[in-house]
Amino acid sequence: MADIAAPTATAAAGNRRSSLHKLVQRKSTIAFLMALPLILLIAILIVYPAGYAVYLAMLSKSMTKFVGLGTFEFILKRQVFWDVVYQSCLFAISAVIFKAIIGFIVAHLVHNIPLKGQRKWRGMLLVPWVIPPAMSTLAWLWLFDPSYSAFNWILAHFGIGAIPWTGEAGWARFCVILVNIWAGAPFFMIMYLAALKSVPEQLHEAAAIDGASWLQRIWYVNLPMMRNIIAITALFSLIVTFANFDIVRVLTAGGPLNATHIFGTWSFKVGIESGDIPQGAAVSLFMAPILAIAAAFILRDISRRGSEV
Amino acid sequence: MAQVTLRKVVKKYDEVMAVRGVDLDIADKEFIVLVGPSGCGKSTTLRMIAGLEEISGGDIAIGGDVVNDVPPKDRDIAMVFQNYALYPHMNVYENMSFGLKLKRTPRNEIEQRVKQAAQILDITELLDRKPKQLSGGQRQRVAMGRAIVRDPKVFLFDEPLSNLDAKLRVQMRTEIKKVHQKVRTTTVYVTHDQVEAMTLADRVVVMNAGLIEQVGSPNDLYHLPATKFVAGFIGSPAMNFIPCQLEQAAGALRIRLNDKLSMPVPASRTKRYASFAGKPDLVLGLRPEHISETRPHAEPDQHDFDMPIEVVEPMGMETLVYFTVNNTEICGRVNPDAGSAAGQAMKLRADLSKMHLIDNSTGKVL
Amino acid sequence: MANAAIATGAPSRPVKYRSMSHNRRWAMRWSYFFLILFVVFFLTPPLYMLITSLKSSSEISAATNPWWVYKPTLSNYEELLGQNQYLIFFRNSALVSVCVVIITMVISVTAAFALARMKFWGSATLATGVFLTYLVPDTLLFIPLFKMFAFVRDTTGIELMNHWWTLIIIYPTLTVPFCTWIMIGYFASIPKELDEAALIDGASWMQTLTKIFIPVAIPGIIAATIFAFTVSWAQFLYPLAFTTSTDQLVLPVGIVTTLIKGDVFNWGQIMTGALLGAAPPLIIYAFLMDYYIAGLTAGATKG
Amino acid sequence: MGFKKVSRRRFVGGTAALSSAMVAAPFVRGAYAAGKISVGFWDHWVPNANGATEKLIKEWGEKEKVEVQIDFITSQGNKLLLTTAAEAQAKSGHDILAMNTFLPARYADQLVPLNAEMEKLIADNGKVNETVEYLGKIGGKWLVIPATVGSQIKGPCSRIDYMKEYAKIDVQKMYPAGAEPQDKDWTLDTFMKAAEACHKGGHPFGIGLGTTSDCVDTIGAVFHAFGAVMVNAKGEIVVKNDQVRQALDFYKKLIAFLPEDVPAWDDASNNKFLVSGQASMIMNPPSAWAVAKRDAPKVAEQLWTHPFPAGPKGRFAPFLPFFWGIWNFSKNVPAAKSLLMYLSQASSVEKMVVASGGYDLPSFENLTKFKIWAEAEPPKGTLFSYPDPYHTQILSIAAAPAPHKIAEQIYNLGLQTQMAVRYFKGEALEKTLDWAANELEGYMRN
Repeated sequence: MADIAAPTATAAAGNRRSSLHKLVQRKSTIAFLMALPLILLIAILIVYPAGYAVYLAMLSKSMTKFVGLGTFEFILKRQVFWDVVYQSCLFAISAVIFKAIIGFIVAHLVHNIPLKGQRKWRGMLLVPWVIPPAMSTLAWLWLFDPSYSAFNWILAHFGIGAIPWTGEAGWARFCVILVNIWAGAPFFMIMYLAALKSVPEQLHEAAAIDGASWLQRIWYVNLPMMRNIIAITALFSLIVTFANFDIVRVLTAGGPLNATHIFGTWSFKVGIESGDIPQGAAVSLFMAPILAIAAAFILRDISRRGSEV
Repeated sequence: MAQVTLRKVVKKYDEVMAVRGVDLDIADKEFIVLVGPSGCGKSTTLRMIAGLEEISGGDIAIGGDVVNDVPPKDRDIAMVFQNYALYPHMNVYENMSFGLKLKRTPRNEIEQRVKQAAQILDITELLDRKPKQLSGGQRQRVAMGRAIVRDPKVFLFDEPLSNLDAKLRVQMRTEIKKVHQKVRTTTVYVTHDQVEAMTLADRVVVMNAGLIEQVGSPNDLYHLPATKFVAGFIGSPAMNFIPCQLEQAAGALRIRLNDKLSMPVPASRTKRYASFAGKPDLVLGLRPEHISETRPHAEPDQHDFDMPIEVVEPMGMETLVYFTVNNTEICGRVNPDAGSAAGQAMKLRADLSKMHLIDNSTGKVL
Repeated sequence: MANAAIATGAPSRPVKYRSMSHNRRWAMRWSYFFLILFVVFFLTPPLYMLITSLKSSSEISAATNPWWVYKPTLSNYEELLGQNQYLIFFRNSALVSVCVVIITMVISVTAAFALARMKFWGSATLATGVFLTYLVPDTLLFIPLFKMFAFVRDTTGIELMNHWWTLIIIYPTLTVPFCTWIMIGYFASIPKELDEAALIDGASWMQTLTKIFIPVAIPGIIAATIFAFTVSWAQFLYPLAFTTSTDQLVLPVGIVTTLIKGDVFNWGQIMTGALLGAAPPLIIYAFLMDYYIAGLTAGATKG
Repeated sequence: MGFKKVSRRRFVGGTAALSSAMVAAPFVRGAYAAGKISVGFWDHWVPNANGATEKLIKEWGEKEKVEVQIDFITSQGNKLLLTTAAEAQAKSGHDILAMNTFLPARYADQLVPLNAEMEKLIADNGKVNETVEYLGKIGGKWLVIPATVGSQIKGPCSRIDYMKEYAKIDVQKMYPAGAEPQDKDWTLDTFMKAAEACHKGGHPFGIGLGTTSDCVDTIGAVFHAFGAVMVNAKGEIVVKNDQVRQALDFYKKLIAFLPEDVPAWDDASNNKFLVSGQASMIMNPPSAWAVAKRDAPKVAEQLWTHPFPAGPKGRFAPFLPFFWGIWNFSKNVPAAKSLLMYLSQASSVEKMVVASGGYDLPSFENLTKFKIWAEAEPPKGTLFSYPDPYHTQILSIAAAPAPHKIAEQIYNLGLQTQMAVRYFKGEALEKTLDWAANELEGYMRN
């Protein structure tokens, strides 16, 4: 056999390097081609316009001359901008935390009841996520309406005075966060439920035998097992919440006294409503670094976890 | 002609050498088993033959043609995976016919070949089922069926039995052997289980740390291991390795285990071992079956000695006894009726005619 | 427990232990109790939408009990469904969402397969980076997109402004990254041997994807589909910015811009429109929910 | 928009079936000469008001053999604003677009000058007020033509009964239908007393203090009434002056008599407050009255729209004009100009005013006495004073006479309402002024 193989082998040896290389290359070429639509989509419709936005942010207000970082400098000196930063963080962080907690609790509750009934409950609990937020927020707006508030009507029956839901800074922030939690918690619920279902039952049984209470089982078994999905969902939601536009826009339009303006609405306000497109772009741009820091933390944590397992 | 030839085959992952130069000739119709501990490179070697891994160096030829650059589908091979890798959304028939369909084999031919393979494997009545509805053994058969249907030059098995329970494993082992006898296709079989290797193989290839330790028939490997690794890997319970010295005393060679215990080297070996007298770092290798209870009359090269027994493991047809010499735990196989008991001394007999002397520094059997 | 009783010699059960089934039953009751609380929280606004949609505008203005309909009327529904334009919004939304889902799935499934299984230079970076595209908010992108549309028009003569189908081009930026990520997770959960088996069986990469991976990954694909559909159905800012004519609007924007006029809110009709706008995704969910969970279970949890 | 590039056949076939109005000239060979244009008009909240405009355009289209594509674009959710921004950036879209308040100034570089047209219209229809000139004539050139549709005076809309009961003011007598106003005593002082009385009576005035236009327009008029200027015509920040302090003091006092949540009000809040029967007065064009007429007739019967109270510097009323402008990227400027002239004829204007139920206000002096305002009911004559037939008010816009780019931001960001709320919430007056000065410096950016 060796005698037969050897000549062929030497014959092939000449062009082996290149053809071996070709084979490897062919696979990665195909792979690259398959990923190309994704790459093009990101490059043309996200990266390029984002780069263009950076350029826009460096123009003067009338967009006639290049001012470099002037606009950014200007923004950093504005009190309103820092209010917006504070409010965006407050809004996003508290909303995400509550969404995560509610999602976690509800996912456990649903997981806890017999499989037969889960479908129905899941369906009902998912409704807020399915209704386009621009519309569901209108329902909230109507519920909070100063003249017709259905909540105040109930409160009045308990002898509690009308609450200025969107009229007072504290309440307005509360309302905006509440609506965001309402709209976003079901998504967490469904992601966590999926994660819960992939936690092996034996782990629970083992923990139960080890004497863990239900709370301890959740804490020591479910939480670590769901860690990655919790982190990824939180990151995704943090980004989306931070960049939120619809809810604030419809509910309070940033008021009262700019107390509920966040990045998205504020950049719209200065960029479109007040005709300062470079400033609007610059305000929006500030979102990226803040979120990138959060993303870096969360993603690093995930990859570290991943290598442990 | 479906011989498989490996010449100086090397596989490198970044900095790690998984296979460090393997030379192997596999004859047509031969059943070769690659065996070794996990991480020894046996699976990598198999996957390089299959074309699933690129070859970092050397050549692989199937049927005389170098296939280094040939994609798996053109190598005319079939592979059975450890987890069977059945397509979960296809039924058994579709699973078996998928490869033929891709090759645009005529329909009636596909049907005929699937039926035939199903008959060989006795899975005709399972053809409409989905993999989910099959037991482990049945899945195993389907995976083999999928390989047989393609009528390849070479069968590749990657630990096909390790997901089965002990009983099924034995049963399927025989099944595989039977199938091989029927279809007579060159087979490369990878396992970490030396029993499987011994029972199935025409020749066994023992691999360790990316290199071939020894190639040979099961009997050769058992009786004439070339290295300490092979000696220790083949056979169960494993061979005892006892540190020892070789003494030249009064013209006779003796193996000295400790101050109290020494035994003469069999006459047939004296010449072979003579030059190693006084060499440091020697190890005596003796299989448990060559340490037995003492019997009325001794053959030459059999030596009796007394030992306090520490652990006794009755196995039914035999009993394993464990004791310690030179801080090394040693296992012997005695007759269940020999009256062994833990904590008591026992008279045992070592059959040195079956001994191996190993140079621990090189790992070679001398 | 029985053992404990015997050991202490006491005939009565220690009080602090309750039977397993008893505990279980109470756990269940509490679960249902809290579930009901959450359902009330989650369903109040949609319910209020329904209530309002059944009221006439004079009943709404009368400021009576907001939680009760005294004179239920379907006039809002009749008026809305009788209008041609609502049906046009609906058609546009449906067309946009379906096309976006298809485009999204084609792009993200092939890309996810390449990223999860085939590797090429930079593929690992791309797999992580794809998620980070969400860091770029849409409030930042729409003005540059205006400029790009102008450029496209000037060079090719194709007008992208004020056409509903432009949204089909833009929405994938919102859906593809997350869907790709779900699909990478799902593909990663498929045993590697499966594509090796296909490779040996003679399948090309494309065949492996279409004949093996896609059928096997159906739950993951459905999960991604649902996500993409929901997102594109709900989009607000892009259609607000890119479409103007009534015949080009999609549902959420159509409802907000045609039913709310200046300072005159037509609450009955707005709520009706919102409710009808929410219906299609709700119906889709009802059918595909189980797949969704299954898809996320196998895919997303692999993170 | 696509229709410019799309072939005629496809254009007709593709859009004719759809609701967006598409008016095609009859197929006359050679009729292409006049071409086509597209217009984006403000989407009127009054049912069928769009219809009148549509009909007028159709008449014109038939006469001139021009195909017209009409889009009615709502100002809700800033849709119109966003469309304008989009078209300005993309340099494509409608030929004519409706723009309100400061937009003509913002897009001055991209609009076709219309001096000759405006001169002719002023000659025909009478003078336009200063606010229209301030907003529409940029750098000495008319860039837009005041649109009838959507232009409005946001004067008080009072409850006859509550004003009588609590404030002892008979608004019908003060501003009688069909006769000269008797409004000597209708000053900001009277107004404040009335606000207090009505607040005590449990039916406060509903004046928003958000950042939307209703809120800003009202405070703008009050500022003008005190002569309070924050940035002068030269663009200098002069916010720290006594007139501003007076105006803020006035507002601080007033807010105490308003509902608690007014800082969050938008343009719809005051309407709802009125229609639900809670308000004694709001500052709004007759849209709230029209909704009341439909949904709460009992409330409508008690409503009376009338001029603003006078302040030390005169009787100022907020005027919110809409304009029609022609983009300079329009491919058919002559046709666009012709259409605008047609729509601005007195006969066309009256049709539009009638269709809007009297809501729309022409900007030209001679066009303020159509029958519709005298006849509107209930109660009869409720809208008589709405167009200010006796010209007792100075029509103004908040933030004037500051340079447009600054005024626009004062207006859009609601600087004045923000100041008022800050001051009301207990901030020291000078601190509020410091804050405002700082904000204003930010607006100077260019």
